[in-house]
Amino acid sequence: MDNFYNVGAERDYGTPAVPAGDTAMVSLSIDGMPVAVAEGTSVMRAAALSGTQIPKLCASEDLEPFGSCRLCLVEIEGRPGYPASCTTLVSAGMQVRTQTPRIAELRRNVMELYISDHPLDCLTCPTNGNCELQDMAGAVGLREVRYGYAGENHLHEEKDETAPYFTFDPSKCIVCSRCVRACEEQQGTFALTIDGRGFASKVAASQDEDFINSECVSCGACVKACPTATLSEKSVIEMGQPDRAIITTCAYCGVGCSFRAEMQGDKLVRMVPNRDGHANHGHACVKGRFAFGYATHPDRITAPMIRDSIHEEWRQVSWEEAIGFAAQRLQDIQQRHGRKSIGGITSSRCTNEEVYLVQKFIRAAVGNNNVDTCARVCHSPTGYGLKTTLGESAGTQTFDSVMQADVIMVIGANPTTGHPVFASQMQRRLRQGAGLVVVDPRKISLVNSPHTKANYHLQLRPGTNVAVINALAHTVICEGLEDKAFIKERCEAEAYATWRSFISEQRNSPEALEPVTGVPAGELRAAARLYANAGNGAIYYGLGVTEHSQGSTMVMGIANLAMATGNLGREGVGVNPLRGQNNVQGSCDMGSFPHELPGYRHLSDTSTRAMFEKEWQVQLDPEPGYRIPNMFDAAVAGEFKGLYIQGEDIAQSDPDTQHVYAALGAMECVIVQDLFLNETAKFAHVFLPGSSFLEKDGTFTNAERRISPVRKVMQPLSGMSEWEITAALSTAMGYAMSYSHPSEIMDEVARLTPTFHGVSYARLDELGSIQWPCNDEAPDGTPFMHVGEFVRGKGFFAPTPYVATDERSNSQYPLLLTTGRTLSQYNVGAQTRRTENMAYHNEDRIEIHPSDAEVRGIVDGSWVGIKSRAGETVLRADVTERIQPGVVYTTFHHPESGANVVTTDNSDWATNCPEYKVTAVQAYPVSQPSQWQEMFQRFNQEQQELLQAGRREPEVLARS
Amino acid sequence: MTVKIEKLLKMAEQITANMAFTGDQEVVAAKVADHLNRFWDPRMKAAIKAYGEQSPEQLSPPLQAALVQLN
Amino acid sequence: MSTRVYVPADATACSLGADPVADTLQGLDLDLDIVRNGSRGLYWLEPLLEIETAAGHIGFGGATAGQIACLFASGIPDASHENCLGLVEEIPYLQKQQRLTCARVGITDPLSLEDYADHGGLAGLEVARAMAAADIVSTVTDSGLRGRGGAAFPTGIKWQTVLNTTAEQKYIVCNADEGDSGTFVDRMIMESDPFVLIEGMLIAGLAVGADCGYIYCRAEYPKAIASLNQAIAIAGEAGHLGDFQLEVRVAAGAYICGEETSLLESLEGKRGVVRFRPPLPAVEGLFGKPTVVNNVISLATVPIILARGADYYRDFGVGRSMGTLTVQLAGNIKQGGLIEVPFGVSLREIVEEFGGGTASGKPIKAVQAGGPLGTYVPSSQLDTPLDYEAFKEIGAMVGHGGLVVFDTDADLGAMARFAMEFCAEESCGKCTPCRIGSVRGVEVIDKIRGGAEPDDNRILLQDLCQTMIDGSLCGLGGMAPLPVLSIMEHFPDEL
Amino acid sequence: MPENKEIETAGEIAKAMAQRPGALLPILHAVQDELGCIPASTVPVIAQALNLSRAEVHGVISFYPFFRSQPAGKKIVYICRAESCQAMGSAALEAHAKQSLGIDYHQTTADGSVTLEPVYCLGNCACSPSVMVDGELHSRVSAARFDELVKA
Repeated sequence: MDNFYNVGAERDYGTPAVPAGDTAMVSLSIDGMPVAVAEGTSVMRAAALSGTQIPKLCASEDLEPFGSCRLCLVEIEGRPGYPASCTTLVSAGMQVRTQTPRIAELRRNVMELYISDHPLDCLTCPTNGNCELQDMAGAVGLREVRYGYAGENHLHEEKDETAPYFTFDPSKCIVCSRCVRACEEQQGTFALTIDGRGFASKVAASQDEDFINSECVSCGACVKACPTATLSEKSVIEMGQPDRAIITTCAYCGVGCSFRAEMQGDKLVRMVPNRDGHANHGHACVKGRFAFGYATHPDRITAPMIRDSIHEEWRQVSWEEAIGFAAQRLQDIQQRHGRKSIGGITSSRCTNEEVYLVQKFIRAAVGNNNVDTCARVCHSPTGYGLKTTLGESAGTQTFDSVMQADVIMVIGANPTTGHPVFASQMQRRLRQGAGLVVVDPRKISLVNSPHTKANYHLQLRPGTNVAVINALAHTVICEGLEDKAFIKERCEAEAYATWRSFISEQRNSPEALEPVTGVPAGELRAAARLYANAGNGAIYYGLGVTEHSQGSTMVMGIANLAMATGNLGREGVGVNPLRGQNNVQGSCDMGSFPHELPGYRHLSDTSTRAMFEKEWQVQLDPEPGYRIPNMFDAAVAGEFKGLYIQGEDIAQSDPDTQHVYAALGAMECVIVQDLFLNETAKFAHVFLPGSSFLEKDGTFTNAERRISPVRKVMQPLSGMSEWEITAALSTAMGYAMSYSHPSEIMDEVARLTPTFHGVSYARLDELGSIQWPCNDEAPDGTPFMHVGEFVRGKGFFAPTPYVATDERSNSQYPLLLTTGRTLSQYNVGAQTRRTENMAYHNEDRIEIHPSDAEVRGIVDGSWVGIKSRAGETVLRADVTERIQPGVVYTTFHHPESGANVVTTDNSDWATNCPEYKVTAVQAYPVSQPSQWQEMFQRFNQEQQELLQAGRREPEVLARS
Repeated sequence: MTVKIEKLLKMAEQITANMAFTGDQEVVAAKVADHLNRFWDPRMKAAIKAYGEQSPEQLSPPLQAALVQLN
Repeated sequence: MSTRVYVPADATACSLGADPVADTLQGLDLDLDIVRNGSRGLYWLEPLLEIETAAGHIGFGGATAGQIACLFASGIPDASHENCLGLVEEIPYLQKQQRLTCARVGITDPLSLEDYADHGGLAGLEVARAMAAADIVSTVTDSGLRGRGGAAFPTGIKWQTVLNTTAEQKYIVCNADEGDSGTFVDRMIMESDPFVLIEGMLIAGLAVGADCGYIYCRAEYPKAIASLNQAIAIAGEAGHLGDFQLEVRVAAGAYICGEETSLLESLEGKRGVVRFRPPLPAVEGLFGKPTVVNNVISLATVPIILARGADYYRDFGVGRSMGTLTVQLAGNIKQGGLIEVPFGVSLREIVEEFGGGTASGKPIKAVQAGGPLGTYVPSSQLDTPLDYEAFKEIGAMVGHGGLVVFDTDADLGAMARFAMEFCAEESCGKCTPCRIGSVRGVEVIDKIRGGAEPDDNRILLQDLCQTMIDGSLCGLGGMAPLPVLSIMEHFPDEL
Repeated sequence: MPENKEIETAGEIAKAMAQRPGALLPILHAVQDELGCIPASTVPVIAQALNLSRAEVHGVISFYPFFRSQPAGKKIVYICRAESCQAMGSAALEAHAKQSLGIDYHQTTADGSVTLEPVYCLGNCACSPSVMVDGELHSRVSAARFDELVKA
């Protein structure tokens, strides 16, 4: 059993493992020792598996064999010359010799050539102690360089330090092309090349330009791949080599990459993607790989603070005082306004254990069901839609499943920015020849980028998703492309008949809907045929599906389409929500919705309730509580007075900002548990300093239901773990919680939740990660769901009538605003804005089509006012053809942008998930910020001063 | 009508519109009622029920029928 | 009836003034039918004007435009003219040859399908069309034809591999990236008899089940490219191509792209970097599909094998070197040109009897055989017969059949340096021994030639050469040391 | 040609040829034929048309000696450096060429009239040394003949 703490260096077997399967074993001998390995294994890997490390420089387990360095040459009985062991596959009876006098001489002579063109500054080199060139020079016994060092060389090549997180020092480059290959094979950006040839060959970014101006997206794959100091993390250059590593899970997006946090003492030197990570297989993106500086940013608030009103200075206090203050205030409110006058919001950025505890706190200690999670505003329709149709509120596949997909349909998702590591895997599959359909109002990069091109881009008008999915299903049914056997065997017959007759109606035909969607009927039909006729058709979708007034309908429409074409229940197919934040899946799983308990069980289910009541020793309210928007409405109406907010910045992330401000401003006790004084905390009365993922033990559950361990690599800066804070607050409220470690919380989850019965920290240590359901039927977890039978039994075809949103453009608001994300910033930007990622995206801009810009006198880079029924803000213009005429687009990573001042309180009919993706707006040139922005600046200024005043206090006290 | 009731009404009518495809008012009403029962806080249900009793003409017929069936 | 006059349009002939000759003839007030044929390869006689007579073609060598008026002053000259070379066919240089592959080169109008057919063209294709694919392959295998590009791998076996590999798409790729110094027969075939190459590719397509072909031709051969493009269009219009898609792709000056895997990379639109093998191109070649990659000469030899049978071809030559070899005689040579002879003829016979010795008149010092990666054969070994095995015995290589002659004035130390310099210049840069080794090779040779620790550096050079030979990924780095070592061995005073 | 016009031209060429398998080299040839070189500014449109990265296109251009990113002189003179020509004294010819033009290989004379390039074999080895001037091949070139060719 591997111990995940303090793991040593990653082993590298030189060439990728042969994919598991029915591969025959091949027996051979290496240096006289018998070895048996899977057919298709390289000689190098076979040797490494049997304990013999053949010297190598260009080979890496992460990359396809290349055969350029010529250090791994071996002798093979009966074969002429000296074959490279990385590119030679084993064969039965092969006799390999990895060490002979001639081979030793050859390797030494090759190494001598390398070193004749390499600086001899090992002692002052950043990779000293972790340099493969150095290691190999040692391994081959190089003792002199007979050529001398006066020959032609690259020692005076200039260093490129323009990239924010790493440097490129070509004087140390050995031209092994590992960086170039990593960029191509792993990342799929193709930003690097070899410039020139022969001795002049050199690694170049794009057209031999600075990294910062190149196509490089700073995923770090090249840096990891580099065997020398040529590509080095700036943190390593600054701090030196790490001395230990701890495996943990990234806290950014829903991919949930596994990382080695490489440390010196309690200082994090770098984050290196873990090759054994089941979600990421050793790959990463600019956020997880590099953007961890926020964790130790001076803006971090590490001491609890309280105040009586939001216009007062903060007071830094002890934990006891802060918890006592908060508990007393909440109890006081309950006494005055009733048990249901307060609630809590859980965070998708926190661990499962922390989230579980907050919902338990609300239900058991506060005594109501007013608990909701930020998934409300992103993927709540996924829960509703998939539960209704398939029976489980989760994606159906593993990420790896995409490698078996023949046609991939991406709907309302932009994986290359939102889920970059999964996007890399998807693009790898696309490069292998899978078909691609993109359904998106915007020309996202998957539509047309290096080695990726969509067969069809259905560029629909925002808000017409359901019309498009209906037209796709109509085509499938009316052209006889459905999977009749699957439907008959796996789905409810009556519901199918109803749906079939509904979907066959002429009003759902591509032709009838073309005027609504703007998608040419012919293209739509072709896309439907491509998907339906694929051996394996897989659908991936994102917030472009859910954040609509018909988000839930759309999710059901997607499930219907997949069922109708038999694309469920095996590898390579499925319906896969791409979750925005790291633990959206987990926070939903942990029962943080107001109507259901952990494991998606409705409160009205008496037996489930009884089980929790017994475990928790309380009486539970069987009626649903408030959802987040209901809380806001009730707060504005004066009926909801206190809120405990765990790691969530609703004041920036939720729609209709002015309404949210009004709600927050109306409450008597707002408790914010976070890292920074975020926008919400400016309305808070209690600030409980949270901890970064580096300071936590726990688990995150990614978009593929994968539960991965989060490991504490440093102590919480605040002195208190987040689960301890919640437990303390609960205890102070009179409901004692006593856990000694988060593993005990997970044990409780496992006891109470059938899909988690088999989950424990011990099992996580053993397996690395576990995809739920994990129980007696699936002790190692479940890579794909609904095999043989749907979780709900028979699949349910839910009719999905298209109901247009109220947000329609008119003469006053002629444009439709839609929103999204960038690669370098994450969500509200609280973390990434406090890193060097600002070099990539330091402001939100409004994308507008050249034709719309021209008629309005808007030029690229100029200030644009954006006004909707809800509010008005000002952003700079990005005039681009990525966006279609009539549509504008922006991101909301920066609070001052006020993107959500413009979005409305329209929401999904079933779940109240806000309709971020459609807002009717007008755009016009302006010369100054909006009124709201001016108000924001003033308020921000005031709150920063109140914070500073509070934070100064202890110093003053200390001096006195 | 308070802002809150206005919103509740909008939400309820939205649910009704999305349930309305069958055309059979009884079925629609049952579905809407089931949805509200499953997902709405009792205070919201009470508020809209009260409003519906007071100003039934402001509600679509299936919603009216649904409100009768609320817990 | 008009008189047919032949003026070569071959690149070398044109470089010697053939075009003005043709223009001048055109302007004469005589009933002439001027044919722009290819060159027969008697380059020391170019421009070689041929006039059709009842007895055959009579020749006038080295004609300049200025001399034409004089030559035709009293009408069309006949064999009695003092400058007449007599019947061209009877010029010993030609008479002593055995032209199979180059049977029509210099004789026909390169772009006349009629001429082509009249001279035996299309017969092989006709035969092949009536055969099963496997039978075509076995015919080629039985003929003993070996790759004429340099590696001398049996062509039939390569085809068999492609035939045996199942795929929805296969390709025939003609390697026309003739980059070896001292070679030009590919160019001559492409300029002078392009249809034979097309026919060979069509037969290869039938043999392995490929319906798409590319001719990768070096950019330095503009006339060959033009000639091929015209010939493909003509053959296509005449319906000879059927469903076979054939296209000429122009290279871009990289010698390494003559190596078949980098050639494939280049055809795919990539940097011409060498691939490791296996997989063989025959299994995973162009765009990852099974691909026949053959040299121009190999493919151009296929039609005659099919037309005349495997035995006919095999019976030329000696031992395992069957058929004929197209030798190109170059460098310091009096009578440079193309010589197609059966294997077995001695090197001396070629350079002395055909070539007439050096151009300078000085004694021969060495002959570099097989291009820039070939060894320098000292004059003492000139009696070696031209065949793959005999050459191997003396450590030399036949390669693409190019022979570059050096006289006694040649500085072979400089040529050894050039071998390394050439490798450095043309290395794709992928593997270390070639990328860095070639540069160091130049430097070490400079040290030796400059007298710096010559003994140690000679050992180092030997060591480096062996490292490159044993360690390089492809033949460029693996063979560039061969000329160096041969000079060190045979001409120790020079290096 | 102004830069935006060059980009437009290159883009049109690339689009027209993009469907051919392995189209990059033919496109680069066509662009160079049309514009005299492949300006760096045209790389993005070529890359876009082929679903390639700029890096890849740059890598290819920089690999092949035949492609140039900067315009050449009015005449491009290639001198063969290969063995056959060396056997006939091309080293002296090279030295003469460089000296008389006052430039090294890969350079263009100050007046923009001549660009000098080495070439490794022109397939004219029976009549060495060889020189190619604007695609025209010349045999047995002496120093005097070289001067004529360059001047003409």
